[in-house]
Amino acid sequence: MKIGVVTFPGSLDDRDAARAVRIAGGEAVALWHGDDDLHGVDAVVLPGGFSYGDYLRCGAIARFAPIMQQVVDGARGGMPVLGICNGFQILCESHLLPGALTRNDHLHFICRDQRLRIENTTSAWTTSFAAGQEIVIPLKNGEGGFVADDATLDALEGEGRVIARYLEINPNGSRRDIAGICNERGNVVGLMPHPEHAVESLTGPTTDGLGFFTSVLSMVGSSR
Amino acid sequence: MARVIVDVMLKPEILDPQGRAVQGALGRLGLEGVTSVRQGKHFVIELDGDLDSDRAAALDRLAGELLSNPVIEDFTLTVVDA
Amino acid sequence: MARVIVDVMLKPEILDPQGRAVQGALGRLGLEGVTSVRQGKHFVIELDGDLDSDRAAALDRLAGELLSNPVIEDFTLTVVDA
Amino acid sequence: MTIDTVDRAESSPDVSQPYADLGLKDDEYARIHEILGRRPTSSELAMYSVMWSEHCSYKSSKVHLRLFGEKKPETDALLVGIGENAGVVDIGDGWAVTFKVESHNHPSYVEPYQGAATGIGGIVRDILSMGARPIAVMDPLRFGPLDAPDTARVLPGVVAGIGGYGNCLGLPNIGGEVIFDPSYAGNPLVNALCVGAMRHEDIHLASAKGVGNLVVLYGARTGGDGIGGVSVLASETFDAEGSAKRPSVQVGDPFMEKLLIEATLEVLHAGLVEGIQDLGGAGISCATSELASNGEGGMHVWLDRVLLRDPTLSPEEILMSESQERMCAIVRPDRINDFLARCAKWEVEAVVIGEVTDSGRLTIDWHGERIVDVPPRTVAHEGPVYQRPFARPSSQDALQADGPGRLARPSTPEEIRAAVLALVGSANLASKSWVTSQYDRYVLGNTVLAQPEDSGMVRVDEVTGRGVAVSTDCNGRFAKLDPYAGAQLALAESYRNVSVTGATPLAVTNCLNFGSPEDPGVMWQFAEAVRGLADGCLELGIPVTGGNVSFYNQTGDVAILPTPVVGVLGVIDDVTRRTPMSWRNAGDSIYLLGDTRDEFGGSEWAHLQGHLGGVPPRVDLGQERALSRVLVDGSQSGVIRAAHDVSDGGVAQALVEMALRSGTGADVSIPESIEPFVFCCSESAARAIIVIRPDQESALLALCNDSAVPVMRIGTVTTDAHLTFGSFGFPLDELRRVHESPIPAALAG
Ligand SMILES: Nc1ncnc2c1ncn2[C@@H]1O[C@H](COP(=O)(O)OP(=O)(O)O)[C@@H](O)[C@H]1O
Ligand SMILES: [Mg+2]
Repeated sequence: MKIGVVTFPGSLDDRDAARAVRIAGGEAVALWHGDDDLHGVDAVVLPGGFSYGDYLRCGAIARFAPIMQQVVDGARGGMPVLGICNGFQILCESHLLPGALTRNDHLHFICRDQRLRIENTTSAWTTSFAAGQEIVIPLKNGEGGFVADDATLDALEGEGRVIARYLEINPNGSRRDIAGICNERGNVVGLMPHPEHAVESLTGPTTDGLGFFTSVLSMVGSSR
Repeated sequence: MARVIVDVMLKPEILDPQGRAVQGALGRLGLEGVTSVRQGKHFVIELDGDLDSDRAAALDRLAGELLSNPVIEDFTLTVVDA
Repeated sequence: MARVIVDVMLKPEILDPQGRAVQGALGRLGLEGVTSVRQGKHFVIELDGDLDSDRAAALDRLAGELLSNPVIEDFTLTVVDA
Repeated sequence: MTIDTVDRAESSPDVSQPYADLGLKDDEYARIHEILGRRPTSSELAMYSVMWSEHCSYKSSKVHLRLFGEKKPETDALLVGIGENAGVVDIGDGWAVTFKVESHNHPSYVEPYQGAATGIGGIVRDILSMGARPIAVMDPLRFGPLDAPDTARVLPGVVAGIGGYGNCLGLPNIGGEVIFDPSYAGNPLVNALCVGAMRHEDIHLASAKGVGNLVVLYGARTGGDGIGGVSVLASETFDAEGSAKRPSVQVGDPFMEKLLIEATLEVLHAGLVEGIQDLGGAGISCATSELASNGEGGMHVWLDRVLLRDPTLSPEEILMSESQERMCAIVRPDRINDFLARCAKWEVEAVVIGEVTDSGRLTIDWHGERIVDVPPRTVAHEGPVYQRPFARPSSQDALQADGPGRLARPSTPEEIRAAVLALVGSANLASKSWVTSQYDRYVLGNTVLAQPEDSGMVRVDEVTGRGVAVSTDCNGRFAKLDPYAGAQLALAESYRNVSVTGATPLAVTNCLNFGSPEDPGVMWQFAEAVRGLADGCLELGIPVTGGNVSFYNQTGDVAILPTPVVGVLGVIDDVTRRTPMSWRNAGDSIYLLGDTRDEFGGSEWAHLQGHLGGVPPRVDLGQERALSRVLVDGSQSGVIRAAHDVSDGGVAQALVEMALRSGTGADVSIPESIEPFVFCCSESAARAIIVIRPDQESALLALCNDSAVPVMRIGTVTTDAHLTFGSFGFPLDELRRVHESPIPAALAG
């Protein structure tokens, strides 16, 4: 069970995502943005960070990296893809997910332990959770406000594609408190908070983040 | 040499917290009657040689794909010197 | 109603990492001959009533104090509708 | 543009040169003549002026800083000492760490965001240049009063800049300070600390060894940034001239720095680098002269090969430019292609600009003409040294005589309650989460402790759990009342903050922020602080490994509080054994370690009364050492479950912080032997609050007894949301509101 973690210039949480994959029991494979080969991985994580400095718009330049064509093709073919924070932004910019992520409404970067409710337990990355389960994982972003037009939001809700929602506070002005969404098929998930920083009780607020990685491992495993 | 200016703005229906913050600050600093502020990006692009129709078309495409995100933003492109 | 546009750009001698990143991306995406890209801010400000000379002066002052940082940035102010 | 060449300098000895505008004194200019045997070329003048500035040459501080070497304690831990970009300490198992704190005060006042951002960038490159991977940053900050208009301009910009740059580099921010005092209103202090880790064999030094080896400049292109910044910005006050020159503000490019880090670590680990140096103040002038001076002694540079952002730059400007995100490496010719290829992989531009020679001279050509020909040591290491006059100010006696004894003291429970609440909600003691929530503390996945814990702690080795803890501290009011004791109190507090987390203190860095060295009173403060720190480090057995001096921090004639910021680094074998700052289990017992005396000089309480006078708390470093032993042994043996340093605001403040951190309260009883207000708010040093399971009491008493540390049981952890002190108490809700609101309220909008 190999999970690829893509490093773009400016990726920061790539080693953390690889660690999370290992702790969850998978094999992490480092993928380079300039490659046009997924090296046989079963799933891909697009990690957090500031790809290309995010100087233009978060994820806007990374979308055009050679590896992204492979990721897009794989995703269209059903391969599980998880975009965390900057990875979520890249998935939206690549049109694998609807909507966009905008500047936090309070205009500051924010780093906090965030309570979420898991709203969908059928996507490739959320089957380990119980419906309605509440978890706490770190959130850290400057441009995490999820926006989409009302029709898109209604469709996301109606199809059960909101996978997690912010509880207690909405840390960035996201529409309808949305913290993460998935595509129609449920294999592509974008998540603003960082599950890879909640996999060891030593360094994270909880180990609640592990569930995202064990979900995909069980799915990839059972499909074999 | 050609010079092109691209302005990118959030679509009107998208909340613009930066613009709102500026609007508040203008008011506090004594400018009255500001009814709206929107903040966007302003790109000044210089190219060598003339802007032939191929490059103009490429620029237009990239303004919509790279410089702006059509889900939330609109752009205007102005050729200052062809 | 008056509408004023303020464009704020880093002074030419100041490093513009954003512009550089865009320049690199334009090149990789097939637009040739881009010699420079500078990225700045574009404000669209709407005011009620007419833009009398007092308010125009206040706007000009605030463009230099609030909207831009004169240590590193220049601005241009254009009145679209007075 | 005519170029001032060495030939021209020889043939036109009488040309008048603007050395004074460049900050050189008459005798300094005369010395350059003497060294060269002719007038300098304009490029040479540029190099000397910038390298002989206060900022680069330490000309006013050198005679004092020597004490750190002379009084260095015996230690095997120091692998690289003072004098390199940063000192390196052995932390065991083949691991080494390097850490250093630097100031970016003046640039951050002019342009808060970029000034602070480039401050982070600069210190990270210093750490990188030792061969280490940067693993964490910290930011000791000082501003004018929270309600001063300029604080609302400077503080948010500084914080956004530190976050913007550090977050984009992927370095967790694990601590720092945010302190408010009127003396910083016109001159905020922005200090930045970075820690890096490496294997012993990866240590690299800044020296150009091996004749024929190549000098590579890589990273960002060179632009007109900060030209004259070193000499004008750092050695005079910022409103002096300056603006007529090129912009002295530099803009940082954190993305480029991130690429520079990855590319640098890759070429270092591939064994492609003989010597390496970052480019900071004084840019190419500094890097080439220091590398040459530390190595073979000779170097030749083709300056026209430097990649430029602005093609109009003159050679003098290229030599002085402080463009950020650049590094210089010495590479063997047979490895250069590999080196360049790895830079290209990371999209980092690199160019060979010179080679190592055995000429004993640094020679620089510009399009085939010789524009510099100097002995590099005279530029880099043999600059002027001043024994500036210093004298204890005549006002010092009156200051010390005016003790806090004359202030009206709270005595009833209601009065003491109000005093504690005022402290909890004061700018200096309030929650700093408005600041720290703008920093990423999670990235890299190794952060074990971060704010609001007493020190930041990161895991270095994921397999063994070996890690380091770092704290920075300074109470400038203590240093004002007595700079010798104040520096020692800063050291003691930082040492204690590391110890409470269960780490063993190992090494010290410092950033000495003072007013003008030309003021004998300030120079006295400086000399006393250095002496206090050197003596203190000797007594605690931990060496100073490096640091930074920032002078000319003043508004008009008024200097800032003397602010010797001290950073202590400690090591912990297994980070899973760390001691957290607060309790978790109801029924646990709370103890106070150390003696509490009636000490309010320079205290936070006196500060809130608008008073600064008297003498600071007594320093007893033997007692600090004993306390540290109890804290570290108690952590390792599992006796201590939580520990928190007692300092600003005293015992009550410390308990409030513990209760808010845990979310549950405690019942504390004020011992009969102590005046209640003194128990609650005195700032006696060498104290900590610890928490143990009740059945561990005899083990704790034995530990304290062995080290002769006074110990007193003061309370019990409860399950309810109240913190009580016998006759008065607080609901935690109220404490939280009072503690958390001041900074957001002041900076809203
Ligand atoms: N206050 C100080 N205490 C100890 N060492 C210091 C102090 N100030 C400067 N140094 C040391 O002097 C040397 C030169 O400092 P500096 O010029 O700031 O280095 P760099 O140019 O690499 O930043 C360094 O080794 C630094 O650690
Ligand atoms: Mg250095």
